[in-house]
Amino acid sequence: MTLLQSVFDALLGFALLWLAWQALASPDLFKGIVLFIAFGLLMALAWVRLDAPDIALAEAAIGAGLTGALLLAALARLDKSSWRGFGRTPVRPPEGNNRDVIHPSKRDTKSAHEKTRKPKPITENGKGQAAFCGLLVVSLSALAAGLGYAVLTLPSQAPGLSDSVAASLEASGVSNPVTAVLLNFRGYDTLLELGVLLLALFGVWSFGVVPERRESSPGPVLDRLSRLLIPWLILVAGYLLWVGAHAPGGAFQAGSVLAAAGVLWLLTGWRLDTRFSGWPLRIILVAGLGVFVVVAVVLILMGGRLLEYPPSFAAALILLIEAAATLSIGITLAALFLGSRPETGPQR
Amino acid sequence: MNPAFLYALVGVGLFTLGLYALIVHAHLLRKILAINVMASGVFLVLVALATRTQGAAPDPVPHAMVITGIVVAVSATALALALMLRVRAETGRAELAEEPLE
Amino acid sequence: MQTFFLIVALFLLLNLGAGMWRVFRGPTAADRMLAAQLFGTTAVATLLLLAQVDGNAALRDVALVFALLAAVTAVAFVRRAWTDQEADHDAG
Amino acid sequence: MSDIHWPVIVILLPLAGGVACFLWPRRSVLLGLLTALGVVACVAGLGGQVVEQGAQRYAVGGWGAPLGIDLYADGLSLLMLTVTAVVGLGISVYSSGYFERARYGQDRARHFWPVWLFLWTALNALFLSADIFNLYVTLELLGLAAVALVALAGGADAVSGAMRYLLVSLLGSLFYLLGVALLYHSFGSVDIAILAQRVEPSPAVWAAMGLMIVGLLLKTALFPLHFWLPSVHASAPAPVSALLSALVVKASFYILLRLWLEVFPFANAALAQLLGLLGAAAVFWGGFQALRQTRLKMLIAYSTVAQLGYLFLAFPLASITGWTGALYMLLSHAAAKTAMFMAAGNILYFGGHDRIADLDRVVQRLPLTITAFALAGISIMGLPPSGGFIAKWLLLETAIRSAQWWWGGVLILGGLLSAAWVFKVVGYAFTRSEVPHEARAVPATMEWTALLMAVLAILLGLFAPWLLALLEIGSPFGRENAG
Amino acid sequence: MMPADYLSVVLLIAGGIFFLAGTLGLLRFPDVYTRLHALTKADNVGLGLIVAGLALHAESWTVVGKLLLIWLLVLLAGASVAHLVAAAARQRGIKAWKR
Repeated sequence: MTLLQSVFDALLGFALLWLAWQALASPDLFKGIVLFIAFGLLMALAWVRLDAPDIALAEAAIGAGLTGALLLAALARLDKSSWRGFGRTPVRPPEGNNRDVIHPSKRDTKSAHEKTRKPKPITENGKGQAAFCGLLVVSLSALAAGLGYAVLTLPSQAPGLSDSVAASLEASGVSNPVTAVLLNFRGYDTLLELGVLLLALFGVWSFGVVPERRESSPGPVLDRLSRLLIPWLILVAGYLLWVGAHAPGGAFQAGSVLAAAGVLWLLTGWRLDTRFSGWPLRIILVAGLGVFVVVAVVLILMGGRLLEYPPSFAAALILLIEAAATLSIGITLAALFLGSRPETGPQR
Repeated sequence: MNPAFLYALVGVGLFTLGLYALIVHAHLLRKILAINVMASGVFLVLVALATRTQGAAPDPVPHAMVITGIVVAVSATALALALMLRVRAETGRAELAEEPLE
Repeated sequence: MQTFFLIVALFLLLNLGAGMWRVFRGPTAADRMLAAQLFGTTAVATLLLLAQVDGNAALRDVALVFALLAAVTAVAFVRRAWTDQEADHDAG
Repeated sequence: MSDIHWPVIVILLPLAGGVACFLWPRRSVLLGLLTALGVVACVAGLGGQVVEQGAQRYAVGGWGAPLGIDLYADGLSLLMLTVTAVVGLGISVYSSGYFERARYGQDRARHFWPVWLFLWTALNALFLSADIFNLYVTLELLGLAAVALVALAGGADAVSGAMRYLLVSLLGSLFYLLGVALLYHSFGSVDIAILAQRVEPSPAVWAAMGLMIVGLLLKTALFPLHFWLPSVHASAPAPVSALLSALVVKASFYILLRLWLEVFPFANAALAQLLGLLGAAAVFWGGFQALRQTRLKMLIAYSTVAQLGYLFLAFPLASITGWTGALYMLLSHAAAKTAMFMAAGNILYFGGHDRIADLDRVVQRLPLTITAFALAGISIMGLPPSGGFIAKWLLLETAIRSAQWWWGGVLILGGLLSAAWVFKVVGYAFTRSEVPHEARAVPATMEWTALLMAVLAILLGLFAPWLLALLEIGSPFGRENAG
Repeated sequence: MMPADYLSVVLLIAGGIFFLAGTLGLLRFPDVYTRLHALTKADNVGLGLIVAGLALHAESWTVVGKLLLIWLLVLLAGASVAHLVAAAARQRGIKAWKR
């Protein structure tokens, strides 16, 4: 049994390294992405073997699912010549040192994932290039060896926080220790992290409005598939949110599954009605962070510290925050997949 | 060998592999993949070492950190991909120009 | 019995390794994507087996998420990446 | 007053402001300016609290380290918060002019405010955090915000710069995070104070130290890891360049300093000497390159590389006076560099270009701006009575006292290099050139904020005793004999 | 071992064989359409058999229900995706293999 497990682990570890290498070295970008998706799948298995089902869920939804969809969509857009030069006119560059903007018409029209040559090293001249690569390989091997040595010399008893977490679990309001850490003990990290997610969206939206993509008609099969799958995705998201209090699951996993529903919906050609893409959408996007901040402020006004939940309310407050966060995470990730700000209706 | 250390070493391997690819490849999409592989490596080290005490339940704190990390990574990836498309739109290439070596 | 489950899981993992060849070989993007689909299903089966080995019910939830998400990635492929323009990476 | 949770408010206020700007884009300028004023007031409140009661530790969620996350405010963090607040207010006022009517349409202004306020949140959270994993999250928040702001400029240079910056920033964060992982698994905590008690040298700790220092140096852009900085800082919109140079690179330096002082006190002298040498190399390389540039913003960006070098001279000197000198350098550079980038922004706004050779008697048209540039130059050169002078004086004093006079030589030569390029620019501002200007009127707010920041850089020399006393609260650099 | 165990062993082995067949089909068949066949038929049946084998060991009916649900979802997704890929391939003019 243990031997078998070791074989399983060794095989998995080897497969991870090999897949990562192939994904990064493949001359065809599309192949690289597919291999990367497979890599994410195996990562999820590794999390399972490491007794981390919470992370396996997150990886299954994000690492193997959403990131893959994001990468595929980006790759597709790399080729769309129609997409170029959107947003602003390059007639007058906004900063003085941008004089030599290449105008859209002059851009070469090569396709993005033509076999992009051999992986192209930084230096151009052949000899220097070989020397550079050699030096790089040697120094990175040294780095890996050093890090490996450092890892192996760690004491075999982990001086972690398991005991403190177990001791305070009672007062945290949930019985899944990972959720307790995420939403209560280290809830402040989570608050900032929702900020990071929202910020990524601000950034993507600030890059300009992309002309609407003509989505071809989904056809009966895709239509049926999405009609069947989307309710299940939403249901599973709700289930993960609910179950997160006492078993693996929680807001991030639920949010990413919800995002998958959104992505599927977008892929069938559905778009948010312009009436809702202004205020209503924005409100939902900030709901997770907003509820978190409001709870924090109310608790402070009631005399507590930042995010210090009274034990009797802790469960309810955590569920409230998680529910809002799930919604926001789901919609934000779906909006990130869309890639740019949906056009709003007639300017308000 | 304790599987914890095995996976931690795989994590170190992924980290260096990603670093190599990040430096060597010019195409931005590959660089973004490389960053993601590196992040997976770091997460693997963080979680694997938490299980190294034989027979004890794993430490949940690194698990929570990694979930935080995964969400940060996907946010950064989304931003990077959008930016890559902007670079492509502005320069016609999905690569960064060589840094002028002065 | 647990050992047997693990053997089957190991067998599936090896199987998955063999399928990798199709990802490399192509020749069309669809072949690669199909192989990735096979990985998804294999991973689902492996997870269900591991759930039984470890007695960890949460792994079935992971399998459930896998099953749902694999479809989304595949649809993203058909609808986005594999549209008319990039015939060039179907060649080899 | 004393029981108000200032540390929390200082973090949550800009966050809420950013969200508000996102929800009401039409009101974003007003909301942004109000938030900026509010944050300044709150930092003052926190300052009062720290001055009155000494260093503050705040257990988020009431759990306390190691289980929970602690916030910690001492003299050092207070000083960083204050710099951020002052520069931040200046940048907010400047941006309200710059983005509103400039070539940036209405749309761009809307995107600026939420991201900028999130960046401010990240900075405040970073300076207050006592938890190395929480610091990682703030670093990512900071990095993504900075990247989004750089890309606001549009155009090939800015977008490529932003992309390069994003990759560098993520790479640095991952190095840092791997270090965090090793430290956590060595000592079972991510709280700086607890780590400081438990830490003892081991291969894992050395590895963590190496990873974290390299990651943070990459973000701080110490020579030779500065390769990404000039193009990014030069291609960003002017107020963004200002805040990148003045604040963002300093944030990773701040983390490095904290770790160096508390978690890695056993780091040996050779490493400190190496950092000092790299700092010296940065001073010369940055100064030399600045002199060679033909674009004003590029010149200022290279000067940032040089000025960052000074900060690292404190490592081999390793005494309280030395650290204080470096901190004072950071402070005055923040004010002076903000003023310089604002001045450059004004010139660009006015003339449509920033070619130094074609400045064409711009002094007649923008006297306030050129005054601001010259005053900021005085501080950068380190002439009395500016803040830069005090900083260099403190560093020089330590160098001589610890019999390492050669570091003093670096200070003086670096000052001469700066003087050379400042005079070059000011000289061209008085000279006639072939190419006429586009001559667009520069909003008065933009000129005045530039001037005010420059005056502040000079006045910092006069406030020195007061600020130095502030820095000693909670003795972040250890007691006198610790150096 | 209980009789149910024997049955479950048989089911699991059969499932494994179907997965193997699917992989072999993926590797050996000549074009994308035939490979689609091999794959979707084989791995769905394979998963079905494994689910059946595991269901015999399930501790409760909810677990059986969840196992079935997973299988049905994979079945649905697999069939639809196969159809979509085939349609897309035909639209792109990828020729079907002829003997």
